[in-house]
Amino acid sequence: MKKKIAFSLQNNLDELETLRHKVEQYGVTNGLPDKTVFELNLILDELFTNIVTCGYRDRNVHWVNITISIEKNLLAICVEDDGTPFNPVAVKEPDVGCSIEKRQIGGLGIHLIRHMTDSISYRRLEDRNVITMTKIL
Amino acid sequence: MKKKIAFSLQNNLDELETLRHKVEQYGVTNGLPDKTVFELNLILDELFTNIVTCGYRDRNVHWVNITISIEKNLLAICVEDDGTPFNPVAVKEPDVGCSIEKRQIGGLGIHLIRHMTDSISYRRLEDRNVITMTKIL
Amino acid sequence: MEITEKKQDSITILQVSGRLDSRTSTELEEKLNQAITDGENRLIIDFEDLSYISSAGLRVILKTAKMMKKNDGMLILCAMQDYVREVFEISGFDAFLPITTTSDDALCQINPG
Amino acid sequence: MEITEKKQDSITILQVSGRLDSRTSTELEEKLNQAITDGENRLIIDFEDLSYISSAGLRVILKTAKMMKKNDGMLILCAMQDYVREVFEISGFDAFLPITTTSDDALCQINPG
Ligand SMILES: Nc1ncnc2c1ncn2[C@@H]1O[C@H](COP(=O)(O)OP(=O)(O)O)[C@@H](O)[C@H]1O
Ligand SMILES: Nc1ncnc2c1ncn2[C@@H]1O[C@H](COP(=O)(O)OP(=O)(O)O)[C@@H](O)[C@H]1O
Repeated sequence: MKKKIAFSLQNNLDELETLRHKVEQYGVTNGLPDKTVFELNLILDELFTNIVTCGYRDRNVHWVNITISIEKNLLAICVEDDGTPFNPVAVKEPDVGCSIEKRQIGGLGIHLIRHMTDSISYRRLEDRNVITMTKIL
Repeated sequence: MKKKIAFSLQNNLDELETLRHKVEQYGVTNGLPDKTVFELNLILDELFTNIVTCGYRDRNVHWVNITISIEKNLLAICVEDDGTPFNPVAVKEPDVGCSIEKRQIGGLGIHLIRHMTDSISYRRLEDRNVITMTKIL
Repeated sequence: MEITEKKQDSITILQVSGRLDSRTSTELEEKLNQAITDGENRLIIDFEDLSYISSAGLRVILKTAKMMKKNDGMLILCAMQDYVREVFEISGFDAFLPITTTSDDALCQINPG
Repeated sequence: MEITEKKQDSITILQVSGRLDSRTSTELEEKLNQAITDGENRLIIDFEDLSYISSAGLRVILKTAKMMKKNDGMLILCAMQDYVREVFEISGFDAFLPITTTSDDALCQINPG
């Protein structure tokens, strides 16, 4: 069993297809339930999409590094990018209980990640953002 | 004397040239010191650049509305956009006193705005971000 | 993602299949804006064959729901798969958006009588 | 923004004029990256004719300064106009970057002896 994978994506939304294939493959190899595969894909999609759309101030190609591993009943997920410093842990929760008129368009990406993981931590290492998450299987 | 102007810029960095011309013209019309014109341009540039680079999740054309006015010795500046909800007042100050090795690349835009204005306030009105600033002349 | 448009009992139904994410959401947004511009103020989105949705998809749905509300119109979503539905629930969208189990239920609700 | 490259006492001097902002900073970044790739580890940037700088410009300068530092190199900025200098000071860059009044001062400092 291949319990750990590491891969890199370019800062381009088309890479979401690569992400999807990697995650699905990982799910099959490790016999993960469909629901876990769906959520793992969503967590990584949200972080990756944010990095691509908000993280860079130049027009260069950048690489986002992703690793996924399983240790006992814990899924460990790590996303690393060289974009502008950004700490998702510090982001305020959106109000998801209000009327449609008051409901804000946006701010749901990090909200979804929080709900689908069991821990999130952030470090800035040299000039890189490193986000580590765990999810109980 | 034309103490108030209002104009709109498309979400495209090339509009920084339009911004510059508007601000310089306004400075000449109202006899503002060069330093004020420089700072006014910088404040608006930083907000506008952030909106263009981080504010939108689609590829459509959006308009950013800017008004500048003078009331007695107070310059009032307002920037309004229909991007994702974002409150610049809530952003943490970067550490600007550390060594070059520790110094983070990024987070300076809002820092500069804070230093060059005397008040900043943020409201979310319907689906728009409205940032109002004042600067004592 | 693929979008198929059909009319039933004079109501427009958009069947959205595949993956609705930041890569594809613009296409759905354009389609929905077009429908609203064309004067539709009752719409059903059928998610039966939607296998994936991210916050980019939610964004488009919320925008559309807000516009419909302003026009005194109605937007109903139907036939969501479990994981997709969970995303709507975590985001609290089920509080203000009618989500029905089948497209027939949606038609009944939108076209009473 | 315009960039002119010249050599003096075997030191590369980049004269940057006009406006350094989010529209133009990529061009400067490319030029600086090229210089570093070419093996330059002592560089002077002459800002005498720079009339404007935003945080996008600071970003490129900081990135370059960090790379030079790693290579045990040296980056000196010189001849800034008052308003430009103020932006560097507010950002605390004057604490770790040598900023001299004239390009001759910069040459003396980078090429002692
Ligand atoms: N990688 C990133 N770099 C910089 N800013 C980010 C990054 N990811 C998220 N953000 C900031 O966090 C905010 C909230 O993100 P999110 O919850 O995904 O919602 P949305 O992007 O829809 O507003 C963004 O609007 C942006 O200001
Ligand atoms: N209009 C905006 N929409 C969404 N997020 C924004 C916006 N403006 C700024 N931000 C967020 O605030 C952060 C800090 O902005 P700033 O101080 O200009 O520094 P930088 O953009 O260099 O990181 C950005 O990285 C982004 O996460």
